[in-house]
Amino acid sequence: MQFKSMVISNVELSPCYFRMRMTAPQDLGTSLPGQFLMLKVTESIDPLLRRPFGLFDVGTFQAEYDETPHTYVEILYKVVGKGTRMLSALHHGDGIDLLAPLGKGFRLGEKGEEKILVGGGVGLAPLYYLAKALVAQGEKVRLFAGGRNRDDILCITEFERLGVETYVATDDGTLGEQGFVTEVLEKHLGAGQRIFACGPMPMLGAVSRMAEAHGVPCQVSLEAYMACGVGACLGCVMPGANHSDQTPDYRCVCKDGPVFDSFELKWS
Amino acid sequence: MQFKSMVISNVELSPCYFRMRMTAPQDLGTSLPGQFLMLKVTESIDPLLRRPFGLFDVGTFQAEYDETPHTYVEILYKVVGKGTRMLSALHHGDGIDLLAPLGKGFRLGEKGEEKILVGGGVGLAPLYYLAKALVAQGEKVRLFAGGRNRDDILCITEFERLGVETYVATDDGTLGEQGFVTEVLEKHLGAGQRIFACGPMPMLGAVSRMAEAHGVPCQVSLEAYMACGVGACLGCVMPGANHSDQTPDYRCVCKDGPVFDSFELKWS
Amino acid sequence: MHKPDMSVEVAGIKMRNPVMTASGTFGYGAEFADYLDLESIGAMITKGLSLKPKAGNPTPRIVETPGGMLNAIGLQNVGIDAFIAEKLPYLKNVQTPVVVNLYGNTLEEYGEVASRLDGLPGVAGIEVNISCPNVKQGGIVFGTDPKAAQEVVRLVRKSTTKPMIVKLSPNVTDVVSMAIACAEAGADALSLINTLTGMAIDLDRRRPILANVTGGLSGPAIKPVALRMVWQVAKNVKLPIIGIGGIMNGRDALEFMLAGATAIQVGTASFLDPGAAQRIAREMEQYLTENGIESVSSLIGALNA
Amino acid sequence: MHKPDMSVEVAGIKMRNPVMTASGTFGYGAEFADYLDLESIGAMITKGLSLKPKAGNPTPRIVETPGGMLNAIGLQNVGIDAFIAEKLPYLKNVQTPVVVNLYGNTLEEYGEVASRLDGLPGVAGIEVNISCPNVKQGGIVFGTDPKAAQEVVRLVRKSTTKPMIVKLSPNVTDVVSMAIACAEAGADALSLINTLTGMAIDLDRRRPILANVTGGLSGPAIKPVALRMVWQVAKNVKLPIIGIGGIMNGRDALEFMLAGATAIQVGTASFLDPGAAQRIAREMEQYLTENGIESVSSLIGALNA
Ligand SMILES: Cc1cc2nc3c(=O)[nH]c(=O)nc-3n(C[C@H](O)[C@H](O)[C@H](O)COP(=O)(O)OP(=O)(O)OC[C@H]3O[C@@H](n4cnc5c(N)ncnc54)[C@H](O)[C@@H]3O)c2cc1C
Ligand SMILES: Cc1cc2nc3c(=O)[nH]c(=O)nc-3n(C[C@H](O)[C@H](O)[C@H](O)COP(=O)(O)OP(=O)(O)OC[C@H]3O[C@@H](n4cnc5c(N)ncnc54)[C@H](O)[C@@H]3O)c2cc1C
Ligand SMILES: Cc1cc2nc3c(=O)[nH]c(=O)nc-3n(C[C@H](O)[C@H](O)[C@H](O)COP(=O)(O)O)c2cc1C
Ligand SMILES: Cc1cc2nc3c(=O)[nH]c(=O)nc-3n(C[C@H](O)[C@H](O)[C@H](O)COP(=O)(O)O)c2cc1C
Ligand code: FES
Ligand code: FES
Repeated sequence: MQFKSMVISNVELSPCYFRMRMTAPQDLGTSLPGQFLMLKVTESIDPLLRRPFGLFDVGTFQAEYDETPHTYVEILYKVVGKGTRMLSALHHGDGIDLLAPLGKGFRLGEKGEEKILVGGGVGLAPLYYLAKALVAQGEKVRLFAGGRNRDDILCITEFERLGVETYVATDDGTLGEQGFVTEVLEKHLGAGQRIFACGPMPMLGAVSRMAEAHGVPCQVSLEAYMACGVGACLGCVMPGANHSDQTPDYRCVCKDGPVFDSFELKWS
Repeated sequence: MQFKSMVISNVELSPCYFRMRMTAPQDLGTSLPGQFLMLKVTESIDPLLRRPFGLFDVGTFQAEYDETPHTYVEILYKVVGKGTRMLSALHHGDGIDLLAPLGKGFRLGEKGEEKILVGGGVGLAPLYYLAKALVAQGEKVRLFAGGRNRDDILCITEFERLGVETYVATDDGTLGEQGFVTEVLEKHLGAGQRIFACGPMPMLGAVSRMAEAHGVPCQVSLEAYMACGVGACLGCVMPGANHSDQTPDYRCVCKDGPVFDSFELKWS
Repeated sequence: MHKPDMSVEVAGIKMRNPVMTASGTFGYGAEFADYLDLESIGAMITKGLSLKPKAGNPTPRIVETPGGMLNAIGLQNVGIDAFIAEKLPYLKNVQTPVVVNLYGNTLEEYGEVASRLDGLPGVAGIEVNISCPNVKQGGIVFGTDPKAAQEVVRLVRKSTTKPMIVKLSPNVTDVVSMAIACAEAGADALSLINTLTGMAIDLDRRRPILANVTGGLSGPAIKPVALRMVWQVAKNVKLPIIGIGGIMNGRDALEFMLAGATAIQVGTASFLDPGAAQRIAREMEQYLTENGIESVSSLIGALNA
Repeated sequence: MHKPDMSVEVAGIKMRNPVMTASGTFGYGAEFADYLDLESIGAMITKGLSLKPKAGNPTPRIVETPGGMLNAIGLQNVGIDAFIAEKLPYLKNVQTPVVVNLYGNTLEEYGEVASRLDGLPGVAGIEVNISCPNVKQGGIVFGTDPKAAQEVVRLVRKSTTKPMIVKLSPNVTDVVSMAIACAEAGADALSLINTLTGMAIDLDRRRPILANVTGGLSGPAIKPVALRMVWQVAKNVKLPIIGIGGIMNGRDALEFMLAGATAIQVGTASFLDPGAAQRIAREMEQYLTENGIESVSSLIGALNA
């Protein structure tokens, strides 16, 4: 759905990373982990297109002025360009136009499996809402978080407060183990697990190969340049596993995804 | 000169009319009445061009944190489109890029003449700074202010506090006399006067014809669509008195004006 | 005042208002059903259709530019069989005319797609895309050469009894002669403009951003070019014109009508606001009401220039 | 790291950096002296000059559009005598090459203006505007037809020994064949793009906003079209290219160089920021420094595409 939302808070968590809470209609309460929203940073034509962000959290809060709980959505974002820079300048009370929830979320999988979350950089964002849902379902959850340095590692405490076991790796070793998060992950892979990964494409490719090697089912959440967010423009497609020029098989990240079973996709 | 300024205040005076005060370098203190500034409402490309505004006031203020006086410039503006709408949303502390002072101002004329200011709508804006200068020089000043209705008549008290005698006319008679300000003006025209007029073109044309008929020298301040404000783009020109296609004589409103002797121009 | 008359007719297609959705920006309609009332707009134009399913270009396919966007979708589409089987049934239930945008990878294919659509219930008309700048084998040649365009239009004319709109490319020296050529070859209406060919570069990686290198520019940035072309064509060609290019709101839409358009299409705006087409129709009506204008068709070509 | 080498040379004109100011957007230089150091930029191009003074079009002559602006100045200029008497002496004192943009209202006039400038000290080169879309008698025909362009360029070639840059119009189907035609006729360099023809309408008054009805679109909106054309021409023509169109900052400028430009021109940006040309040169240098690139010329055409 499309709605006008109001910024509740917009806080810098670490250099260039912000967490923003916005009001939302009650219906958003049933959004699935892995779904995303698209927001128009300004009414002006600069920047023109909406910007997509995964749902970092969805919940309710009590306003001062009445008794009924109000719904909020949160995103965790990194300032990388013009749109996110303008976003980071928004304050409590600013209006913003949202489309949400968009896309297909993570399927939570079977009860009793160990749930392995793998997040690279800001790819961590959608995993928090996922972890909450999994924990609420009584699952054992482990998080593997990677980044270039400690500034890229966010909200680990929040995960831990949910009871999630966390593993951290940074390229420069400034937090957790030094190296790729996939190296740490590999040591802990085994039967009875299910992977949920979000992060840069090379990381997702590595995770999905690793998952296949270990016979562990794996869902990945992708990013792509998007215009419409609703499956209409065909701008955001990714080749499916059997795609070739002769037998075209493109999937819309916005509508068929952003979450895919790793075997659905063609990994180059 | 070009400089970064900070909004000090931005107040709505009457529906759609705002008065905005901005910091300025000390040099701006010597700006002439009738000169103008151009401001970039936002760093973004929407709106793209700078917007021109007459100097409503220039002065100094004392900041809390130090002893030296700081210079400010003020504009009085009407919200008419996208740029002015965005301008009206600026707050104390917002940054803004300015070019000022631009153009040629009013020449104050001989001592002892009666100075007649004629302002139509927001054309009043540059006349306040002019009135201050004239009064400081010890001149007798009268102001004729016209508008469609009372909401268009602004800052009359400010003029009166300077000791200016004021006459008001509105099309609908909701303030002052009913009718055109030029009708009121005509009754008071005579020898020994000098006119300074700013407002819509038809009003300026009427005033300049009247001035000519009464043998009263008259300066008019014009508006024109502008891109550069420095005489480079040739976008803002007005035909001079002897202009024809064969003997082209265009004047730049931004550089040769915005103030012209009424006889310099071609009135259609 | 009573409600203004918003209806217009283009090449026999009766519309409740002049707002159509532009091909490639509105999917097959259903994608937007959650965001607006499909029965509030004048007509829907579907994504460009070819005989066979088409993969389109590799990604990235879109990129934002100042006041606009580039796309190089490469005319990905489900092909005519899947369209008839999977998309058309849904559209038939919507009480809004559906215009099918089509193209061929070869001259003959244009004819074949058109014949397949001829007589098909639920298709109010066709829009022939001779102007897509993305596909090397495809539209580009037809869309920038009057003779080649005439060939296509004549062939399609023979292949269909449906109202035929021909969509013009702006990437030409002389859009009027293209328009005249298409008119002579039997077009019932002209729509313009398609996208301007453009390019964007990733400085740090020293690569074009689009996998296809170049793409089609759309959005507010192109509006002045579109308005100019609509005005030029309207002055010189008798056919009804559908104005396209950077229309974001009701005022934009009405400007195109003043310039000579009988109807307009909303493209990129639907990405920024999925309810744009309905909103624009409402804003147009509001403008008419506020200004005491009784019928929107009285504005067509009403520019004093 | 030591400072990167920012110098480039176009058709024998040596510049301290690749930033030139675009014709018609920088007056005769002096207008901007308060806002930047005229000796910090690569070269200055003056307002389009004709034989006789020219009145230009009635007003309004400019209007803002989404991400851009339209102008229909109509080539108002002081004429060659006044230029030599009043403007050139000032420019000669500035240690920055001055390129004179010129046009003719007739074919012969092109030749005459060029001969008058030939041998004139203080004029580093000429830029021939065959592309101005505003003047009915003027550039438009020459700029959109390869044969007509060749005639102009040949004639000017005969009339001058100065470096000759030919400035191309984007309002053509095939900019590459225009470029080839001008190259064959003796151009030393090509600059592109001039403005795209566009139009803006005042809905309430039902009139075109520009007195001239149509005007030339410039600014960020046109950047993708300009980049595409520079890239196409660079691939197909050996001459040095000067990239123009919507350049607002150092990154934009460097993108044009990757696409194949040896130098660039800053136009509309100087209206938004009168110090733009100097700032852009500084930003380019900064980028090189930060990325350890030793010379700006190493980026020319360095796009991987
Ligand atoms: C489904 C999905 C979920 C996402 N979730 C998050 C999140 O939770 N937190 C977060 O920080 N980022 C997330 N991203 C990435 C985020 O959308 C981009 O960082 C953002 O759009 C950049 O905008 P910008 O204007 O700052 O950058 P610019 O580079 O100026 O943007 C230019 C254009 O490129 C697009 N673009 C640039 N980078 C990306 C990217 N990585 N992915 C998609 N489009 C991009 C922009 O949307 C815009 O259209 C997500 C992307 C997708 C597709
Ligand atoms: C020398 C000069 C002094 C001025 N002084 C004042 C003043 O003191 N107070 C005040 O309220 N207004 C003044 N104006 C008019 C003011 O510049 C316009 O109202 C303003 O630019 C409108 O911008 P917008 O974005 O709100 O309107 P839009 O209509 O959205 O603007 C579109 C374009 O048209 C231009 N434009 C629109 N109206 C005018 C106009 N009347 N004059 C010039 N350009 C226009 C804009 O600058 C912009 O480029 C002055 C104009 C000039 C030339
Ligand atoms: C993502 C995208 C896909 C498009 N696909 C098609 C198409 O398949 N066929 C066609 O004729 N035009 C296509 N177009 C062009 C639009 O229909 C329209 O002519 C153009 O976008 C200009 O209008 P706008 O500025 O309102 O977007 C496409 C445009 C976009 C942005
Ligand atoms: C107000 C204005 C006047 C111009 N006058 C000329 C001119 O006299 N001769 C010319 O060759 N180009 C002229 N141009 C075109 C510019 O030199 C440049 O090619 C165009 O504006 C695109 O660059 P930009 O997007 O950086 O502005 C003019 C442009 C503008 C905006
Ligand atoms: S973003 Fe338009 S189809 Fe996915
Ligand atoms: S605004 Fe550019 S010359 Fe006056």
